[in-house]
Amino acid sequence: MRSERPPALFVALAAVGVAFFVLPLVGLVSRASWQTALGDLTSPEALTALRLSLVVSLAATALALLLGVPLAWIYARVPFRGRDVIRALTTLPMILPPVVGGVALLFAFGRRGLVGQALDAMFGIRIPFTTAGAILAATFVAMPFLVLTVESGLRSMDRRYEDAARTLGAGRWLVFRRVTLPLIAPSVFAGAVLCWARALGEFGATITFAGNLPGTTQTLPLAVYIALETRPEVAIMLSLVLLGVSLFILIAMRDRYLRGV
Amino acid sequence: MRSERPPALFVALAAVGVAFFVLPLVGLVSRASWQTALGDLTSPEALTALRLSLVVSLAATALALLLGVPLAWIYARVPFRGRDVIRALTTLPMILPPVVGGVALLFAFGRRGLVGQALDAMFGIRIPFTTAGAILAATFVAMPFLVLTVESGLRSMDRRYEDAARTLGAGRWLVFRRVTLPLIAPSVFAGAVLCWARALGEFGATITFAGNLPGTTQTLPLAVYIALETRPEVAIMLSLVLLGVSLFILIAMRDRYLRGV
Amino acid sequence: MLAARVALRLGTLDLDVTIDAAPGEIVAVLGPNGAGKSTFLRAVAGLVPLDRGRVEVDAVVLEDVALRIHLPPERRPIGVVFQDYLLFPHLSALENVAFGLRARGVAARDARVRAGSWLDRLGLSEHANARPGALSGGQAQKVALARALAIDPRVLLLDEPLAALDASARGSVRRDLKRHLASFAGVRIVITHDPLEALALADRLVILEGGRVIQTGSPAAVTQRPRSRYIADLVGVNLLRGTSAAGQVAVAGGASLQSADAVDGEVFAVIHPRAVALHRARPEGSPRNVWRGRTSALDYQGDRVRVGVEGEMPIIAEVTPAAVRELDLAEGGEIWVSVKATEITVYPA
Amino acid sequence: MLAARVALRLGTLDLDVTIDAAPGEIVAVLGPNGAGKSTFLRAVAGLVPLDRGRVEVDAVVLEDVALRIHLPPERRPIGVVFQDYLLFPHLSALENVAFGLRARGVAARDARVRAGSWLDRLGLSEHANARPGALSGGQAQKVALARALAIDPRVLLLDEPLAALDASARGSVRRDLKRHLASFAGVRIVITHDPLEALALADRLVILEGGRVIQTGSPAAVTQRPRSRYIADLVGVNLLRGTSAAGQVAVAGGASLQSADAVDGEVFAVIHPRAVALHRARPEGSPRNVWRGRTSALDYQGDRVRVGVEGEMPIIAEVTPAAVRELDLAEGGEIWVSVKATEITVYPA
Amino acid sequence: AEPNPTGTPQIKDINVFAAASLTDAFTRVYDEYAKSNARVRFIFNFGSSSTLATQITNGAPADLFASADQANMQKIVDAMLTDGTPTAFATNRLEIAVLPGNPKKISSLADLARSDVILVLAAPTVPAGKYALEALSKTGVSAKPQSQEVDVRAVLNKVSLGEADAGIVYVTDVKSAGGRVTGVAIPEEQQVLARYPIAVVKSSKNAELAHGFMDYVLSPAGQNVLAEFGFSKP
Ligand SMILES: Nc1ncnc2c1ncn2[C@@H]1O[C@H](COP(=O)(O)OP(=O)(O)OP(=O)(O)O)[C@@H](O)[C@H]1O
Ligand SMILES: Nc1ncnc2c1ncn2[C@@H]1O[C@H](COP(=O)(O)OP(=O)(O)OP(=O)(O)O)[C@@H](O)[C@H]1O
Ligand SMILES: [Mg+2]
Ligand SMILES: [Mg+2]
Repeated sequence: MRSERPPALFVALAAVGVAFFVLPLVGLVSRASWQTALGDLTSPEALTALRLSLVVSLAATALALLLGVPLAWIYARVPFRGRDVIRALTTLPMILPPVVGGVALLFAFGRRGLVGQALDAMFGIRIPFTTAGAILAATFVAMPFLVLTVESGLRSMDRRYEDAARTLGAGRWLVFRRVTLPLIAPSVFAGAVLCWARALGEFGATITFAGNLPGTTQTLPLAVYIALETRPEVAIMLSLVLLGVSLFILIAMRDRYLRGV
Repeated sequence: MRSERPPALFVALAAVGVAFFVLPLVGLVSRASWQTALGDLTSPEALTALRLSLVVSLAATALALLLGVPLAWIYARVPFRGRDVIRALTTLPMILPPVVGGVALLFAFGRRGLVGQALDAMFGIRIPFTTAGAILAATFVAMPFLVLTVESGLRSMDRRYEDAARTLGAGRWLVFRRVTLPLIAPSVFAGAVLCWARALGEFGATITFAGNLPGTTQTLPLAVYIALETRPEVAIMLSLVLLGVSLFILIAMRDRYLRGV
Repeated sequence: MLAARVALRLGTLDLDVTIDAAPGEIVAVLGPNGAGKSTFLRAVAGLVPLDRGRVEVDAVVLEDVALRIHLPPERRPIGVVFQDYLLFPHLSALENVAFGLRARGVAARDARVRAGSWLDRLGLSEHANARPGALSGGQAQKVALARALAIDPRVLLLDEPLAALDASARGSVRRDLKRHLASFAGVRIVITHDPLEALALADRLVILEGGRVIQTGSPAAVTQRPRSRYIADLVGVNLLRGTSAAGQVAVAGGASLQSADAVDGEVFAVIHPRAVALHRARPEGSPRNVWRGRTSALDYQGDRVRVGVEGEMPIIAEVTPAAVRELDLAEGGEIWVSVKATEITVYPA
Repeated sequence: MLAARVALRLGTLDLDVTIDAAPGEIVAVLGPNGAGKSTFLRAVAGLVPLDRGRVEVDAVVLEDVALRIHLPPERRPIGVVFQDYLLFPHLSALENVAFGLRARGVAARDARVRAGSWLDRLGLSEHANARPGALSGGQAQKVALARALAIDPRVLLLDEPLAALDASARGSVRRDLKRHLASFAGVRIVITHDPLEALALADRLVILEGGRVIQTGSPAAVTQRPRSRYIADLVGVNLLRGTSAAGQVAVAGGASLQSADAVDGEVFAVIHPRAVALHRARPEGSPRNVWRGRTSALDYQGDRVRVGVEGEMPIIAEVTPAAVRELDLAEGGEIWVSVKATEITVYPA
Repeated sequence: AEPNPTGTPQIKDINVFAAASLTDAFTRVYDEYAKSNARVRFIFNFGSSSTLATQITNGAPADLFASADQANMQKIVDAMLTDGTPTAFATNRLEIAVLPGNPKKISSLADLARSDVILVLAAPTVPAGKYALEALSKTGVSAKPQSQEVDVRAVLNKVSLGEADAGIVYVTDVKSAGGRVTGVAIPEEQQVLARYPIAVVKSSKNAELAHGFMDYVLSPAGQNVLAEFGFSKP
């Protein structure tokens, strides 16, 4: 990549931009009470929340991969009436206030919800207040990141490789597995990481849809929120952990998520 | 674009994916009370919140454009030590729980915050609980969408056009204005729309940092939250308005935000 | 044997092409950009559905619109070498060649052995484990060829097999390609817009323009009797169209030529630039066709110079650099042109 | 006048090239892919900083590493026609041409008038309002040329001006380009890897390989006395390297040739394929150089066939298709080769 | 107040930071108050008491703070941000919120321990949750909630949406929810009283006006309005 001497105006504006983002984070760090940090972070509640957060976010990512990759494939490859509308509908959770998303999830999968009612009546399955509910909530808000990234990867890949594979005798499934997927692997990876990071930070939809029970649905962001009420120093410490994990992901990815997104 | 007959497994998984997103929205719609809808939506409170939401989200988008485009340019063009870290830091708000973001903003720009203290002491400027504060909160969470999209646009544009412009006698600023910006216009547009949509739905950071003052900081999502307590039917109606506006944006953009993102 | 009638519309392209090829034949499909060459190839391979038509290989119908038959690409006995080769970037050369065998259910170990022997045959065993990114253009082309041949197709389709190569590498790769094509027994169809490539590789040429076949025949026949500006330009001859009567050809623009060939009616007339003589003054003697013009362009081509002459009958002449000096040719200068009647080939349009 | 010494490292490229050009001269820089041609052009234009060297135009120093002078591209009196033309896709043809004038502070209306007259001169006034996407390759090239000339540069650099064109369009566009280049008074440097283009356009050739100039001279000198395989291949002649003593050239591989040229020491020997005769049986008579070989490849090129002959002295011969039939040439068959001593050009290496 | 150019008296803005459970009640109190105080405009910032406390300690321009519990008011007191000592202006009582018509036939706190009852409480760190736990322990019932909601409104929503069968909330919440939930009273011996303190914030530029409104809230007129919404006397 060629570098360039940046114009002063740009540097100034960009510096203001960076400061705008970095100062609040510095603020958080400056308010943390490092003396009690170790104790706060290794308390059973914190560890339980951290463990649950990992389980929920990873499961949400897996679910998003399972449902999202086929969805992205259809968006990228199959033109059908109303595709734009459907795609917009499935992108909404990215920008909807998560609390509204949580309420909507209740209306669909809650005990009185459109589907939830049937699930309860027929199988006795209830989703809210379970870890499964937390996973669903996280998937709901995070999956659009994956779908968009994978769709964009599929659109920019050279489809002629798939043609080549077909003339070599590969059926569509084999083509997908052995050619398409390896070729869009960077996008899938980037999408999954973004999705994971978003799921890790999910709060509003989870608390509304799945509730807040330590060990079952109380993920790290919920623990942060609860701690904010009474022990802000713990909340700040937990936030910093969350922040550190996300930051680590974003840095480890470097240009990946950029290329993919 | 070539179309393709989709494999049944893909259709099935994608259908589950779509249902997962669409059912909650159907749930919301099904619980709306259409008889009182008109009254609910044209109440002074709702109109005030809607107007404020538009002002705040548009101002946030403008601010994000002003600071974000130069930032994206620097990320895309100027390699410097720690760029990956800085970029990750400025991307964090995309995945941080917004409430934590709001607290962090208070620590930085609150009256007792790192910068806020100085602002107050020197100029008597106080940001929280003003419309400016709501704008800052929205910018904080929404700007990363713009920066990422514009950076990706800058990286994928053919820089040789800029070379051509320079050999024709254009200085760097003219090149940027007359060549770079027009060429990445689709990305800038897509980024701005995503940013706007995210700002429109912003809740957690706003209520924490800017408070919930009708007419000053109570945007539509905050009004929804407050109404959820006592008048859920109004809350649902307001949510649907928010949802409708976002949906309209996403559909109007069609493939744009895809190409850009 | 391949018998294909391919008719379809795609964007602005309206393609309707019928091509038959006998086993062992090498057919070159030649045409300008956008003529529909690649689309034709994709249709034969099954990658683009036909609107009308039928594709048959060795008496097996692969596609027939009327009968609603459409075999998907993976079930056609057709190997394709794509433009840019399209080697899978995430697989090694060996894995690329083995891909088709694996897709056809050959066991992994077996497929690797057979792929390896294909690479051997093309002299690429050293590069078996290289990723496509690490191969030169010529090597990549050979791997693409091995990959297409490894599935033992009845028909081999090649889309601009030399276009991705550097000019200086093209000659030797073309010679190798020719040798390897010769060792394949089925039908071979080579798509190109380079006449040298077509002439060097093919037994028969099919000229495509605007989605239609406008000429077909042996390389010699096509180059000697071109039926369109496109081919005449490629071959580098002057092509005129006119009406012939009693050895006198009236060409568009009012001028007239004498020819030794006796064909009447609508005709094409071909004059090789070498047969066009240039003179400072009006020439005396045998040439029957003499006219005046103005040089418009001098085009040096190594040991020859092509001179464009404008006037009532625009024509291109080929002379030596020495002649240019002698005649003191300069752009825009006046010049006399003569062509012997026996140097003008006339044939029905 | 242009005097440039450009030395820099970029990735795997180690470029060190000195090129001087007199006003009015057209220099073609010829070389294979990756030789550093485009990088040289970009360095002269100021788009890539030099590691060492100096660029001077009409006695004005544009860049001098030792003196820490580096004029940015926008302040150099240099017009560039880029490969792929790089017309701004969001501006019309007219606005593209006016861009440089506007950037130099010419008022909008004035710039449009002057841009319009440039388009006129190149016969493009009809397309003034067309976006680049709606222009053909040839038209786009002319707009790019107009855009570069409109700023009234002292030096014009063209990077592969014909590479983006279809083979069938290349001939006429090349003739037009030549005419328009002739009307520009400054230094013109044309970068290409197509020898036809170089020969057709340039007064002088500079051959670049691996970042170094390996030969420079008039088109005739370079084609007649190539000093590298690359040029010999491009020109289509046989190039041998050996040691000459008393008219006897010992080439690598042990064989020996007789030549009429008397040069001693390390030499190049050039044999034109046309001068290589093929025979079924050992020929009798005057040719002094006779050896046996095996045909390796037949390459039909319109009315000629290039025949590769392998053996102790590999060589390429050019014969007519009739000769191929007469000699019953087939790949791999045995053949006798003869070359007259007078047909071998020998010159110091 | 300085006269402004148009000559009409300038309107003063008073920022009232009040617990979310006071939303409807305070809005009405203000409506009544405004009838006799046209020169003052009150702007309410409703939110959870802890958020409001965080905002005030971080310098929010609050004039008056009405908290739903003592603990959050204490944060302001500790930060020495109050003008005078906080005064309790209302109390709230607990009630069991159940689905309309009480399909699970819940009649007492003891029923909340039944295995067929889905119970949600507020988190122990928020006042409503703390009081609920106190009430349960007074009764000697060890009920296991399915969720510890972040605030009492979330508890109410879970019940009104039918996700939970029962939750412990304030009487005022049941009242404001209208017919969407049914309240099951908790006997006096098991009750826990929530005291709502109010205080003027020290940095207020309109302390006088803020005190005026505070006095109005404590006056019989104000108390009557609060009672309409289910609050009891302090
Ligand atoms: N998928 C498509 N959608 C729309 N139009 C298409 C499509 N594919 C091809 N075309 C049209 O068909 C024309 C011919 O394309 P094709 O690639 O077959 O030409 P070609 O002869 O191979 O040209 P080239 O020499 O440039 O490869 C194109 O110019 C385009 O207008
Ligand atoms: N920005 C860069 N970074 C790293 N390496 C570069 C860069 N630009 C050029 N190179 C190296 O320089 C070599 C020559 O590039 P250049 O484009 O100058 O060649 P060229 O002679 O113009 O070739 P072509 O005929 O393909 O256009 C490339 O092969 C590459 O290795
Ligand atoms: Mg093609
Ligand atoms: Mg180049």
